[in-house]
Amino acid sequence: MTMQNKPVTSASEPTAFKFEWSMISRHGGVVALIAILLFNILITPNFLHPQTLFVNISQVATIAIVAVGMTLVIATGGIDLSVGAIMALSGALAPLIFTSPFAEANPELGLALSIVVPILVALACGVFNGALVSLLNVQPIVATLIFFISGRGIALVLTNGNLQTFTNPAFSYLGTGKILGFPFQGYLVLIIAACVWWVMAFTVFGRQLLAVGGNERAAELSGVPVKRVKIGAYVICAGLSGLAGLIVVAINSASDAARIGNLMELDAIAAAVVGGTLLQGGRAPIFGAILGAVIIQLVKYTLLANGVADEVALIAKAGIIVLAVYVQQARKE
Amino acid sequence: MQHLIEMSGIKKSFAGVVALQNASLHIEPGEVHAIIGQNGAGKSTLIKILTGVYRRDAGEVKINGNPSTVSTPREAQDAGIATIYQELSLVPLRSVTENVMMGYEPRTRLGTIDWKTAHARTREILERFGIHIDVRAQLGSYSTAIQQLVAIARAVSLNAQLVIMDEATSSLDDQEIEILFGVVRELKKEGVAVLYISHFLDELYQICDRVTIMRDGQTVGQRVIAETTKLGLISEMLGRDPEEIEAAGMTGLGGETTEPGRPLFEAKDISTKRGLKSVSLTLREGEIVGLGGLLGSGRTETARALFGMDTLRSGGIQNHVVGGNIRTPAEAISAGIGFLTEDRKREGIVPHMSVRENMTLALLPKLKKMGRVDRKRETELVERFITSLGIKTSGMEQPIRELSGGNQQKVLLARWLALEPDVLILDEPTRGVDVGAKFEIQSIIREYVDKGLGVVLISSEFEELVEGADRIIVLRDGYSITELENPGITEESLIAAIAHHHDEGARG
Amino acid sequence: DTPALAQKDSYRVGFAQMESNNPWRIAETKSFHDTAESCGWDLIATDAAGSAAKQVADVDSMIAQGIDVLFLPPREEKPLIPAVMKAKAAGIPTFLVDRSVDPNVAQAGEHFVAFLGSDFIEQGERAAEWLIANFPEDKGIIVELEGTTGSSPANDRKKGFDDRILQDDRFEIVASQTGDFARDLGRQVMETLLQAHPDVNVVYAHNDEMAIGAIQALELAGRKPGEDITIVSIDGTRDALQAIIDGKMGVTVESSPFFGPLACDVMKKYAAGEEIPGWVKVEDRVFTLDNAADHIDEAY
Amino acid sequence: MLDTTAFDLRRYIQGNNHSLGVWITLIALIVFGLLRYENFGGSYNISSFLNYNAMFIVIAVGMCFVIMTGGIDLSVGSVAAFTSVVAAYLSPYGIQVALPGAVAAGLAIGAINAFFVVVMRIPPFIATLATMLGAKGGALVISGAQTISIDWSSNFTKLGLEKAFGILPWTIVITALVVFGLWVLLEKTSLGRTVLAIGGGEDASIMMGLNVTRAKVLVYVLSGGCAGMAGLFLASGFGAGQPLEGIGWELSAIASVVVGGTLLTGGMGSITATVAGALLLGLVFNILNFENGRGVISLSAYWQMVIRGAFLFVVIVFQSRVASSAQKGAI
Ligand SMILES: Nc1ncnc2c1ncn2[C@@H]1O[C@H](COP(=O)(O)OP(=O)(O)OP(=O)(O)O)[C@@H](O)[C@H]1O
Ligand SMILES: Nc1ncnc2c1ncn2[C@@H]1O[C@H](COP(=O)(O)OP(=O)(O)OP(=O)(O)O)[C@@H](O)[C@H]1O
Ligand SMILES: [Mg+2]
Ligand SMILES: [Mg+2]
Repeated sequence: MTMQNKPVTSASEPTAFKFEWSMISRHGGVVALIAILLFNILITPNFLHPQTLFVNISQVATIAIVAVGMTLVIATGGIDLSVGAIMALSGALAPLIFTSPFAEANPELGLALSIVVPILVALACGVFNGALVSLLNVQPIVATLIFFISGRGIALVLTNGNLQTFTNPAFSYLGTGKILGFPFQGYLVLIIAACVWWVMAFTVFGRQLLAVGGNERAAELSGVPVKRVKIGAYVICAGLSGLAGLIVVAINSASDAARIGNLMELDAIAAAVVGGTLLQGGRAPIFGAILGAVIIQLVKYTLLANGVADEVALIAKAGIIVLAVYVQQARKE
Repeated sequence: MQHLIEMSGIKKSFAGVVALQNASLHIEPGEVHAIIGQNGAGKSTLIKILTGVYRRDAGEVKINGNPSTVSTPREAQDAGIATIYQELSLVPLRSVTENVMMGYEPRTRLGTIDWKTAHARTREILERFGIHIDVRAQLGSYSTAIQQLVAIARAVSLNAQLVIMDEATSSLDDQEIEILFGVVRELKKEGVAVLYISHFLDELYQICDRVTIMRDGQTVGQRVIAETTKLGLISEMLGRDPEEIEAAGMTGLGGETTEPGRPLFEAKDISTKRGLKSVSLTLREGEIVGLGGLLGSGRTETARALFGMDTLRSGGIQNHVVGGNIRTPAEAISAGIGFLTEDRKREGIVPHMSVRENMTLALLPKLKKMGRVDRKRETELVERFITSLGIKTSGMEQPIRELSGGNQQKVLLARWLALEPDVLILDEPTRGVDVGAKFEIQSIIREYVDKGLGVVLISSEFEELVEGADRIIVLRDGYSITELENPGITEESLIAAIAHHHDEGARG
Repeated sequence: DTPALAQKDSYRVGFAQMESNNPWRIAETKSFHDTAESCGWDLIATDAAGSAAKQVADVDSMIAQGIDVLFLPPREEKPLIPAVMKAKAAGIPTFLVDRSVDPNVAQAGEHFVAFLGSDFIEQGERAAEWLIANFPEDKGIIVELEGTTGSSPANDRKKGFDDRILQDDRFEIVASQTGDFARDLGRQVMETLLQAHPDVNVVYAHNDEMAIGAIQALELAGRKPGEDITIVSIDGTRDALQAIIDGKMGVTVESSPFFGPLACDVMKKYAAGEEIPGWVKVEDRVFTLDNAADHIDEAY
Repeated sequence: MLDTTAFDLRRYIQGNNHSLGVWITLIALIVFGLLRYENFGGSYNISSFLNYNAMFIVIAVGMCFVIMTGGIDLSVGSVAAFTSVVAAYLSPYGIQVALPGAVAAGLAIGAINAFFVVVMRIPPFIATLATMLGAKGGALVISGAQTISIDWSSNFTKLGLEKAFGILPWTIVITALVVFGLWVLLEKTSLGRTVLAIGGGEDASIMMGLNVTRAKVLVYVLSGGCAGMAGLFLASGFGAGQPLEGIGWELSAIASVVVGGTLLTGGMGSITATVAGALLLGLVFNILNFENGRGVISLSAYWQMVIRGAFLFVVIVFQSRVASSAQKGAI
């Protein structure tokens, strides 16, 4: 419909064509998901095997968790490029802590610390990002670019650039544990999504966050603590990234600060947007973000499992992102 | 005679909501034509269809007798239609010159922009409106009124056959309006037609030839203005009996001057970085204090300072309701102060959010129940205000951006009334509001004032100020220069007070 | 006719590392730093963060600072040629380390002194040869985990292995996908490919990190690496040797990062006027169950 | 009454101080380098520094145009990689073919971006993210995942490796011309003004009758063309078509633009300050290399990352302070 449309953004143009589209576009994400599933069932060998579900759940978890945080940041009208670096930082810290002599002496306390401390550090990074954005008025892309560059550097300095490998079954449960046959991370994602959704739908904080994204000045003049709300969004996003970093390390039984969370920011942003988040802010479809993450994961899986060469896969992925967002766009007005 | 513009049978709906169902409009060359109608009647939508911002669902548009091919604002301009849209369509970040000249910049021989000529020409155009400003400065650094004048100047400078002004006078005070009317008369003399949309019926009698009346998306009449009465226009516009309306009176702000109660706050010699020099002002329970003055005299600045948006440089505000000073809007709100901004679009509404969410935005801390929003109380409250303020909406979940300007204003007013504040600062509360709704809004304010609310009222409409305010503080150039007291203020005396001091200032 | 090098106690030496995002590179840089003092080097080490263009710029800034000798592990064969040419033009002898440049344009003894390193193609071939000799079953279904797409070790290790292994018709490569030389990606790719090709019984990884990731994926899926699946890899890291000792991995072909001492040695000889061969070949060992335990302590 | 003086200095500064910070920092850093390191101001260092950074300058000014409309172009790095491969394939025919060829390839990808953004109305961030992946994949496909040799015998390498009139590398001369041309486009043509207006308010620009579609198409195509030019420099100055290059270039370009005081939300921006921003960010690398050469401390690559981030932090904060000290009033 937009093909021959003139450059009018505020106008909505209900035409016959759009009407037919509305069914599909209202649920663009779901339609895309079903299409990919159908394709896989027909083409990909052994797709209906339970192990496939298992593999996909465990792989999607980190993207999904970060995407939820990213959705909140985007809802305030911001963006967070530092998620990958924060993952690396928290991922580097955990083994440093539980392989330290202190933790070896007190295994339980060590284990607890190795989860709590990295997440606290991640939260602190979020405070830094949020403070830059809200107190110093630095533009979010650039504010988070600072940690994007140096966060990973800090992680590498801490570990001297070394790969840290370890055997610690209790810690690895984060990444490899199973409940009722499904990966532990899968449950974690659902719990996090449900909590954040609840916060956004029912709490004052959620409402204020959306107001800040929708019209910051109006929010401020209505007494919304804009700065605090924004910092809150970055802190949550950073905390979730920290958790995702721990999960990656737990699955691999190794922490490679140079690699953890590489390019995660792009996946997370794409997931959020495919899930219906508007980059201008003011909207936070949490389950949409999960859906977006699942779609992105399935695209990856499909291309890999069918032996599509990496370079061609890149092109295919590009096409699918464009298509998925295009279908989403149609429903916007 | 050939019609300049001929629109008939226009239909338009937005995502199922009907905005226009059978609208028509006929404009003759060189006439000044008005459209009136309640908020949401479809006036702006009709002209946006004419200028190609929206596409019509059905109907016919002819320009000079030929079917119109206009499908973008640019094509409308090329077809000789210059428009000042209701929500100012300017680019605040760019300079005044750019905003006036954009798209029609003078060129040098090399084909590049000739900035010198551009600035000079802009200065010249603005001078016609009595504005002498630095044309290189960012437009956004000037007040809404100046921006509105710049928009008008731009439109007028385009050499059109038809200039459309959608509520162009909403931010202007009498003096500017006079200048504008002068320009309109000049245009008329040059054979340029003007389409004039306004909620100020008095204005229509001064300059318009004919008027088109719209109600609920339909054109319900077209009159020669000289042959109508104000009451007749209103009754046609509202679709109600003339007697009924007459009984209600024209402004709703006036009331008995009651004994003012205890003092709410006292501001002494306050000044801010933004240009406030020395303003003193007290407010007591149950009174309306008006701020009078010309554009840029510092009325909005005073409001900002009282609401904690600008930090005080000197002087102090003593708040008698709560102690302590106010540094942020949030603190002001919790101290019982509300502020209805004059810039609805930029500082008021959160466009994507629903009427409900917009209305309760400031109230959220009070609706909090263990971190959660108390949805039951919220819904009740919103329902109550929608009914009591007569807000025209398809439901409380409708996004506020889909409401007409006047209805948005009512939602914002409800945002503050719901807080049950002690002090309410109203900056142009009835701007862009139709006569019916204006009366309602004014009555509501009066009702709250009678119950003890203290109001600081800023209005460019002297009538509103004179009838409504118990006292008027007259401001000039950031100083409060005199105070008038009701009863006894007339529009003439107010104008005299402002002008007297102004003239004195200009000479001195 | 490469620039001569005077015999001095102390040299200003440039080492333009290409990236530091994997243990191998880190070990290599460390090896140069460790050698610096004993060899009398005043070492300027830069890091190009994976960009060939930046590596050229880094070399430029070293030339501007007036180095005596340049050690350069060129990130890519062709893009680093300008760096070699500029160094020569500035009268600085260059030694290429661990990778070489395009021999059609720049030759040892002409544009640079020598290439110190092993042969990536050969590493792939040796991995294939071990597999051919030691694979017990009749049919080898291979999944190949490639390095970073387009990088020269990935291209060469693939070429060497694929060409050699396909000469034996017991073997078939059913899938070959990039794991970007990283453990995490190696694991994810293996998880996925295992679903699509459950009958796979050989994994060839272009480096040990991906091999370890693959082992984790296999174990998570309930497979027994080392028993029903043979793992073949390249590098010789500590984790890989441990995996070999644990019986999870079959072989890893060494690709040593410890170039510092060799570099010092060759440079000294060159300064003394000795003839240096165009390719100072590093002999890579092959680690299997037979010798892994002996070498694990020296691994990085 | 409405008289606010003809020329108000305060307002003038408000409108123009956005790039003050970057110039101050740039000069400070140059002085620091000159005082601290010998050979820092030597002609070899200056010309090789500019030669390397020419790519980033060209990309950054293209990016600046996109950002001024409120958009963003994440694809520039991949596009440069792609066009470097194109240029390498065309190098046997000489610079007269390779230059237009590479730039045309960049323009074409820019046109794809424009199509996504303007016609399909996909948010720029996502549209160009997709092209970034696509162009990278395309570069790998057409190159067969190999670096592509250039023809050393044609005049192609003159561009990147030889000096114009024996003084400055050709790349720098061309870059200067491109920057000047774009500066004229922005400051002196109504198309340039439209670009700024769009960023300041797209709806308003449409209603003012500006040709918003044309301007938006222009900026994406232009940015693609600039990236194409950078790819050409990459191939000729660094000896090959390199499908793997360009990673992270978009972020440094964005950083250059922002450090130069341009608002990411659009509506305001400066070409010259963007160039200064690009030079500033490049200078950090150069200085870190020289610092390592002093041999007092050897900064590991990791410390360099930390320092670069910290430096960006300082510059951004400084810049935002300078800009806001006069700007505050408008918020
Ligand atoms: N973009 C839009 N999307 C949805 N509904 C709209 C849109 N624009 C206008 N409407 C609806 O169309 C109707 C007519 O609105 P319009 O703005 O034309 O009224 P108006 O007569 O100009 O009112 P006012 O005097 O308040 O400016 C209103 O009910 C409004 O809610
Ligand atoms: N948002 C703003 N940014 C910068 N300067 C402003 C802003 N708003 C107003 N000013 C300036 O402050 C001075 C006082 O303007 P103010 O808006 O208080 O006047 P006012 O009497 O309220 O007029 P109005 O009727 O336009 O509201 C004017 O010089 C004006 O240009
Ligand atoms: Mg209207
Ligand atoms: Mg005002």
